[in-house]
Amino acid sequence: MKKFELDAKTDIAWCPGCGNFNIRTALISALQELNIEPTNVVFSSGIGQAAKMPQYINANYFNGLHGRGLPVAVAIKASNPSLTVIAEGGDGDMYGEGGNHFIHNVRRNPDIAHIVHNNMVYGLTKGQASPTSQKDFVTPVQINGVTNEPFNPLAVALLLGATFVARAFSGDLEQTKNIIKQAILHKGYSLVDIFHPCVTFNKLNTFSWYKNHSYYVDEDYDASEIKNAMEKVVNTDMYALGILYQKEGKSSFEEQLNIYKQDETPIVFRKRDIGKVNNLMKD
Amino acid sequence: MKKFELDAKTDIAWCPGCGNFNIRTALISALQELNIEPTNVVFSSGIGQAAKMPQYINANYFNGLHGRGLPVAVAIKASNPSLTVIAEGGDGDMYGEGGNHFIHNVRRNPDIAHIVHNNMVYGLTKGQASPTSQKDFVTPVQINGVTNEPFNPLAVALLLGATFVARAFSGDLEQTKNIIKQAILHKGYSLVDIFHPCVTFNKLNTFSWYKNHSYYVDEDYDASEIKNAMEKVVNTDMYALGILYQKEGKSSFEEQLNIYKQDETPIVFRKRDIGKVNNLMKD
Amino acid sequence: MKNSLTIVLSGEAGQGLQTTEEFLVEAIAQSYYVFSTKDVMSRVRGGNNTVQIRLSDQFVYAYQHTIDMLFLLNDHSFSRLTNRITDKTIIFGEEGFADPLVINEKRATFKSFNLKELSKEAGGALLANTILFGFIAGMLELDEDSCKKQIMKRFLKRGEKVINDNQTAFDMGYKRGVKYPLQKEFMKSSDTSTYKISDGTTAVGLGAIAGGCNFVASYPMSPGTGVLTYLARKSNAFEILVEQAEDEIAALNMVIGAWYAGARGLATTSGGGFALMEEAVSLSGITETPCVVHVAQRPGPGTGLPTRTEQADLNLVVYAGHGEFPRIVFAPGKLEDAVKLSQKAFYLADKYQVPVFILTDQFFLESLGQMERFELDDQYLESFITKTEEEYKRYLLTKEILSPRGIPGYGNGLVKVDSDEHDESGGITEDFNVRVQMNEKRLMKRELLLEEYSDAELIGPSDYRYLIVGWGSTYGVLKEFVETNENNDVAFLYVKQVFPLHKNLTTYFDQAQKVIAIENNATGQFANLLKLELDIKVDDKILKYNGEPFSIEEVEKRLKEVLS
Amino acid sequence: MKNSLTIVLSGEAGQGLQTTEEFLVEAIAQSYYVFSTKDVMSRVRGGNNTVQIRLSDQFVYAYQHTIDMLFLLNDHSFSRLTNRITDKTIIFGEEGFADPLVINEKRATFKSFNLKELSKEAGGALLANTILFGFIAGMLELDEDSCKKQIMKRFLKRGEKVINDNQTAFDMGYKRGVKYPLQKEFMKSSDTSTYKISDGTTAVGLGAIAGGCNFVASYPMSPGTGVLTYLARKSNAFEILVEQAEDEIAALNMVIGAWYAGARGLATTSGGGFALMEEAVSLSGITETPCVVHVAQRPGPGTGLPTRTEQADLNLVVYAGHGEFPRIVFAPGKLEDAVKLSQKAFYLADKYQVPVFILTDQFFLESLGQMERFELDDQYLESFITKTEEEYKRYLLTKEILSPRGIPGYGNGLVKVDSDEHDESGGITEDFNVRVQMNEKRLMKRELLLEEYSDAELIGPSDYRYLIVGWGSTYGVLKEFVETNENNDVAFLYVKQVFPLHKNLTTYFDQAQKVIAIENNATGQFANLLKLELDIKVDDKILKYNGEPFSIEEVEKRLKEVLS
Ligand SMILES: Cc1ncc(C[n+]2csc(CCOP(=O)(O)OP(=O)(O)O)c2C)c(N)n1
Ligand SMILES: Cc1ncc(C[n+]2csc(CCOP(=O)(O)OP(=O)(O)O)c2C)c(N)n1
Ligand code: SF4
Ligand code: SF4
Ligand SMILES: [Mg+2]
Ligand SMILES: [Mg+2]
Repeated sequence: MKKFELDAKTDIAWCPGCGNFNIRTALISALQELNIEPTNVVFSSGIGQAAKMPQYINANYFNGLHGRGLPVAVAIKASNPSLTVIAEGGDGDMYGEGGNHFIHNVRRNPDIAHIVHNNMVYGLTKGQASPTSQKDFVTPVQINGVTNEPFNPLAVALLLGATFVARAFSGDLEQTKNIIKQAILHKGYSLVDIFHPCVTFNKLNTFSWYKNHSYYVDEDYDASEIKNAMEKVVNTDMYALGILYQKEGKSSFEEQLNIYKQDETPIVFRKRDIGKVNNLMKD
Repeated sequence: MKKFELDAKTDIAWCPGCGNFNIRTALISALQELNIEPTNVVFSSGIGQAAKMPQYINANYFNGLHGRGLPVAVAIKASNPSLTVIAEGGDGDMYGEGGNHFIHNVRRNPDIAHIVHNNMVYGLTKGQASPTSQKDFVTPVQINGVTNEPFNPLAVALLLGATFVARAFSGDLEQTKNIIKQAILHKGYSLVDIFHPCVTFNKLNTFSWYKNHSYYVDEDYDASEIKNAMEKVVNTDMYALGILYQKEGKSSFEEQLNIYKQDETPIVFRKRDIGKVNNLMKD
Repeated sequence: MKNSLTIVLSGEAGQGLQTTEEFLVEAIAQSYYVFSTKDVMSRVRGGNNTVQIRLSDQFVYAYQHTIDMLFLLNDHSFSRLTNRITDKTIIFGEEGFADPLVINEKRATFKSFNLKELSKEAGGALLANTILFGFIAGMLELDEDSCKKQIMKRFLKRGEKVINDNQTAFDMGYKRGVKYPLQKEFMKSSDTSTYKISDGTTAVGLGAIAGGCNFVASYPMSPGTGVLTYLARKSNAFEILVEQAEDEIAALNMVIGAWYAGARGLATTSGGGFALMEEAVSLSGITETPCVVHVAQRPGPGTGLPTRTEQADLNLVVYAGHGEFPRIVFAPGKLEDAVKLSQKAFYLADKYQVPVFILTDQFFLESLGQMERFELDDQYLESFITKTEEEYKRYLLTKEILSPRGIPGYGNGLVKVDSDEHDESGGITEDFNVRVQMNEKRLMKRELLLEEYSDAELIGPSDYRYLIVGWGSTYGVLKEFVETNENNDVAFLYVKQVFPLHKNLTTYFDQAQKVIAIENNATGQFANLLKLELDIKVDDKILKYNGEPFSIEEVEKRLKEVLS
Repeated sequence: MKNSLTIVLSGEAGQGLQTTEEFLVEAIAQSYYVFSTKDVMSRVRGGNNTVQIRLSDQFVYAYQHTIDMLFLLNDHSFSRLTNRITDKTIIFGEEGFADPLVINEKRATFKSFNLKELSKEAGGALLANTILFGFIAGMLELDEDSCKKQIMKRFLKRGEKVINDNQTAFDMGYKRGVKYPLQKEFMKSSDTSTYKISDGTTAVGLGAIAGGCNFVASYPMSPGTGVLTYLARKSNAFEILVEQAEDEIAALNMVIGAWYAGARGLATTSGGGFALMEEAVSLSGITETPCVVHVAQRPGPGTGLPTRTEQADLNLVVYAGHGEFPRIVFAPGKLEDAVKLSQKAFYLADKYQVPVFILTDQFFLESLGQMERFELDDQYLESFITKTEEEYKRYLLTKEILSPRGIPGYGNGLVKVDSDEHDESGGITEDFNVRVQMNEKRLMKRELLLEEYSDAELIGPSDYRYLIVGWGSTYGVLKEFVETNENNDVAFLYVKQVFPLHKNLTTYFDQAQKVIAIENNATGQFANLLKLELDIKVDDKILKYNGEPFSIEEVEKRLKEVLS
């Protein structure tokens, strides 16, 4: 059995046909192909259908609160940079409730992979609009259709200094796996927004809708050019898939922390010297 | 006395020399020049030095919680669209604690003016970094200097569909007044980010720093072209001042609400018909 | 326990159990009293969900643990239900759906019932629910015509073919069901058809509309979302502004902004979402801007059991927000009260300029029951907003404690509202005396609120020796208990306003030899409030905190233990 | 009340009052006991701020209302202080700074003292604080040399000229002050110089470092920010990760993430910020991930009085978070305890896997006092993290209640933590029995926590008839009261762990004829906890909620009323 795979008999709480299954397969394959151990991988997730992912993967996880996957992930990584940390959740989770953490953690640039399952709907709570829902999408709450401008996570991430910005589509296992792999390998904050159909609650953005509204960037697409990326991400008629921006060399949050400047030992393995503390008392 | 002006003896709690004084003057002038009454103007603010502004203007106000000026403003406007609603606060208030409301209200496009005093620091709490603080800015909390990428509010607003995006500088009363006036007049969400020096806590971004790092866009600058605006807002070496983007015609949040489609009466002046409610009981 | 029959449908999410439930409850309600509740997993498809429909010749509003008739819709439902099977249980399902060993051991009856095959015969899997409806309707000899009318009504928009197919499927079921030799100890009843069928969600929503609610801002969270969805559905007809907020913090701040502007706003959420609203509750407190929040409880802490029930957020609501300020907490336990108290909530919030909470739970919200229809009063639509004069002061200190509340743009005054401590005109102050005056002014409202206390109801004999006290959703089961209890010495005090508590309540307790608090939580939060506010000592606590509501049998058993 | 002298400096924000305070306190502490507290407006410049420095020949840790010597630094400070002026008060200031009518009426003494002119003479306005320091030092006949050393130390980085100018300015003040015929009824004391001078903020921060705190995530909010700043200042030396979070929600979620990974994290905030953290507190509860939160109280509701003091967030902390789970709340009232309890907080959080709160207030945090230096113990640095085995289960059910806590990347096991109800290995469950087991497991920790209860201290005679009970920052003033009270029948019970309460505490109350609770809030929140947890009835409550701390005179006066 693959080391990141669980027992076959694990009951997976997603609907048959849901794009989450493919994301899971891609994610497990990506992890398998990287030379890492489950004990060194930590998932931090919020609440939602997407956020259940860690339940179905053989690795460490902290399945916390709706919207709060990122702050937890960042703290884990900073406390112990030797871990591979992945923050995972849905579009509502990460861009809605967790929107403030999203924008500010892009700025912080922690070395984590941020995987967002974007089905343009709130799945677990039964079909309300999410920040990425398209205009006029009718739901039990938005009975007259969505009027808000859809949130553009890739563009926001790019603008705020993210050095890895990618979009995947759950329908394509191989590419999704590759993108995730690259995201994990990339140093610094990396965003992977994954389109996937919610077969139960989103009858507008179906598998074929995604298929018809997206395309992969060419092989000769230069992802190191922010101008190219910007052009791609602002286009919401046809959504570009693939790694749209990647730039090496930017220091990560952890690297810039004073505690790790001289000493790479994770703070969780350091000991406080009570003698030194007692000097404070003597001050 | 100007109708938006208060008694001369009002004790203003800002530091002598603070940019907030000029913003106040510009704001009052802008309000005076518009043909509106104080009774029809409502300020909604959070907490901070900037957020004290409504205390010093003769108009209605709701001085709420740190970070929450926007949700309150949007609700006031939607409940009674006949009011002129201004959300006002500092960079910490509006982009830090209130960051989630910022990104999602741009998408919502309420017809309010959003005025943010951007001194690149937390003033009231004595000098910690704000989201717009520059890298390496040393504070009592960021003792080794800021490492986060500065937040770019104008770019984010633009990308998320704002139709009025402007930057002002408190050092220029006349232009600041004009920009605020246009923002209030503009239909839909309008962002005015105002640079101003915090003479007490920000020794890096002083009056002359702002002066030297900004310029006004030319007279022939075409603010209706999003490409132009995008080019301007992403440049953070020299900050462009003025109305950087303005586009008419986009429906506002309130206009898109079903309740106002047939009937413009603010909901606060409508009456519930108990007979109709009783039909529900009969259902 | 009343004469009743409990039919359980057990399948998985996505199999349409809820449709069958709605059909059946409506049809049964024509000639029986009926109560129905769901047991749902936190998933969209699969898993194990059940619906239990209980019918009786008397009013029932409680859940029965033992199953009289069980319909298994798949092969992995049975194991979660075995402790509810008795020798009287009849189990319907495909061969293999139920473990024969268990059936044997329990001496239950198994009847092969191949719904899959029947639906194939009828034309497709989609018809299974309707066949099942027909079968059970037949067994109960419900009126065929009105069942078919229901089908027509439901599928009207889907066209004639769908209607016909479903009606035929219904017939198929019915003619099989009617042959079934059902034994029950009670007769049809004739007076039930005038009742309104409703779940708690609808009752809260309806009450809100009757209270003038015209602004809703919320972030979805089970089980609080139902009220949001209900109000959204009614929003065009009743001119309600319904907005999904970006998070719960925005939701309550928007609601407070709306009240400030003159609207009557509501936020609906559940415990975890409410935890995020607490700073805004405090904002409502100091600014004296009214607000109404519906808090739908589910088991915590954290995410807990998102689709289950509990009553463990009473403390959360009573102590929500930093600093000190008064509030009202309602906890309706029956549908009428959900309507009336939700309505009154808006009125009281407006009149006293305080936050008002409607505290419910998953069990209450998602169970279907009946209520006598009644005429809603428009007294609660009275507005307390004043037109302002030029020198208007929002926080005018008056003998009557309350300051007249103006709204911006209505009159010649300015409405200045501040979350900092403020003077009469709403400006920030650091004057110690003004602080004290304003703090006392706010706190004194508590006494005014108590003048409008929504009285508790005593159910059972007036010469009781034992007093059971409960609040919110335990109403139905405790009422049934005292109404059917053999010893005529137990009464039930149903408290619907749980905070603040009126001192007159103590008289109920004075008479009791023994007081038993029953709560759906692990620490007896309401018993604590009784002690704190009224010096009442509870002798026994019966608590439950596994995520399920109390069943009538459990109440009987556990009360017997403490009453003997 | 002890023999003491209170010197008040009154000016505005930005005039450097704090520098003078620090100079003076350090200098005075060489030969007197000293306590100093601030009264600050919520603004950066202007307004009315005061510093009150109280010196005595005995230990003092309370604020004195009446002013012995008042230094007015501007013309608009006096009006806020008139009720603190007596016929013994000597007022120093420029002509016109104090209202002669008031001085007359109070029969106070006014001494012309033109600091502006003096500083002009000395070379500039910046030297005013040092002249004032010199003047007061002279009056008190403090050791000139050590004062000058202080000046040197402080201005070391600013160069020789600054040092010289300031030393000269000091001399200028000193030689005038020393001529001043000061009358005081007590002598210098010799044993004070071994004490450590500290404010509450430093004590909390130092304790946190001693407790192994190596991760801090917080969002600035007065008066909680001080601890953040303190730890930031020490962060390089002690290898502490200090991060300013984007909001309070992020802060506590980060802290919880850090604990999960194996760090010892702290969040510091005040009431309003803490209100936003409540969902995360509940997360800590269900996941059994430890956390430590410092909650610095200030008057609410809402923004309230941001720079003043109050004890009105006890309920908030005790009932924080949805659902039910145990926690500990410490409320240190003296500096030693702020150190020790902050240290212990990390230890207990780690050991019992619960949230632990350190509840302080503005008055406690920002007042300067003395404490005897003591050796910090490293027992509280003991880590309870286990290295995981392959089949590690995070929520293993054990006889000892606690499950060994592993961290990711340390051992061969996986650490699965869930905010949903979970089974032993951390997977989501909807099994009712497992739910009950896990809920009870969490709740049972309460008893374990009580085994480590941090005992209350009884101050005063052991054969008391009257018992005053207080918590947190009222310690100093109540201690002084019982120590100086003439009738030897009053004792003070200082409770430093306010939740959960140990039943042994009741013995203190058994003996008392009358129990008086004193709290800096309007509703007697701790008195309520005593009733709820220990069935203790408080006979009288003395409450204060204007934003100020209790003064010794006020305590004397109000206690006299209830004790007679
Ligand atoms: C504080 C809080 N608010 C709301 C919820 C309810 N909730 C759970 S999941 C969810 C949204 C799920 O949408 P998304 O994140 O897009 O995930 P999906 O189910 O679509 O994968 C919501 C609103 C919650 N658990 N906590
Ligand atoms: C929930 C909450 N968190 C924190 C604070 C404390 N606080 C008050 S103002 C402020 C920041 C002020 O900075 P900014 O918004 O930039 O305004 P400025 O003072 O610089 O004008 C903070 C953190 C608060 N009042 N409420
Ligand atoms: S509800 Fe939608 S997103 Fe969730 S599991 Fe089902 S199909 Fe997938
Ligand atoms: S602290 Fe800074 S922003 Fe605030 S009033 Fe003073 S100068 Fe202005
Ligand atoms: Mg989604
Ligand atoms: Mg600022």
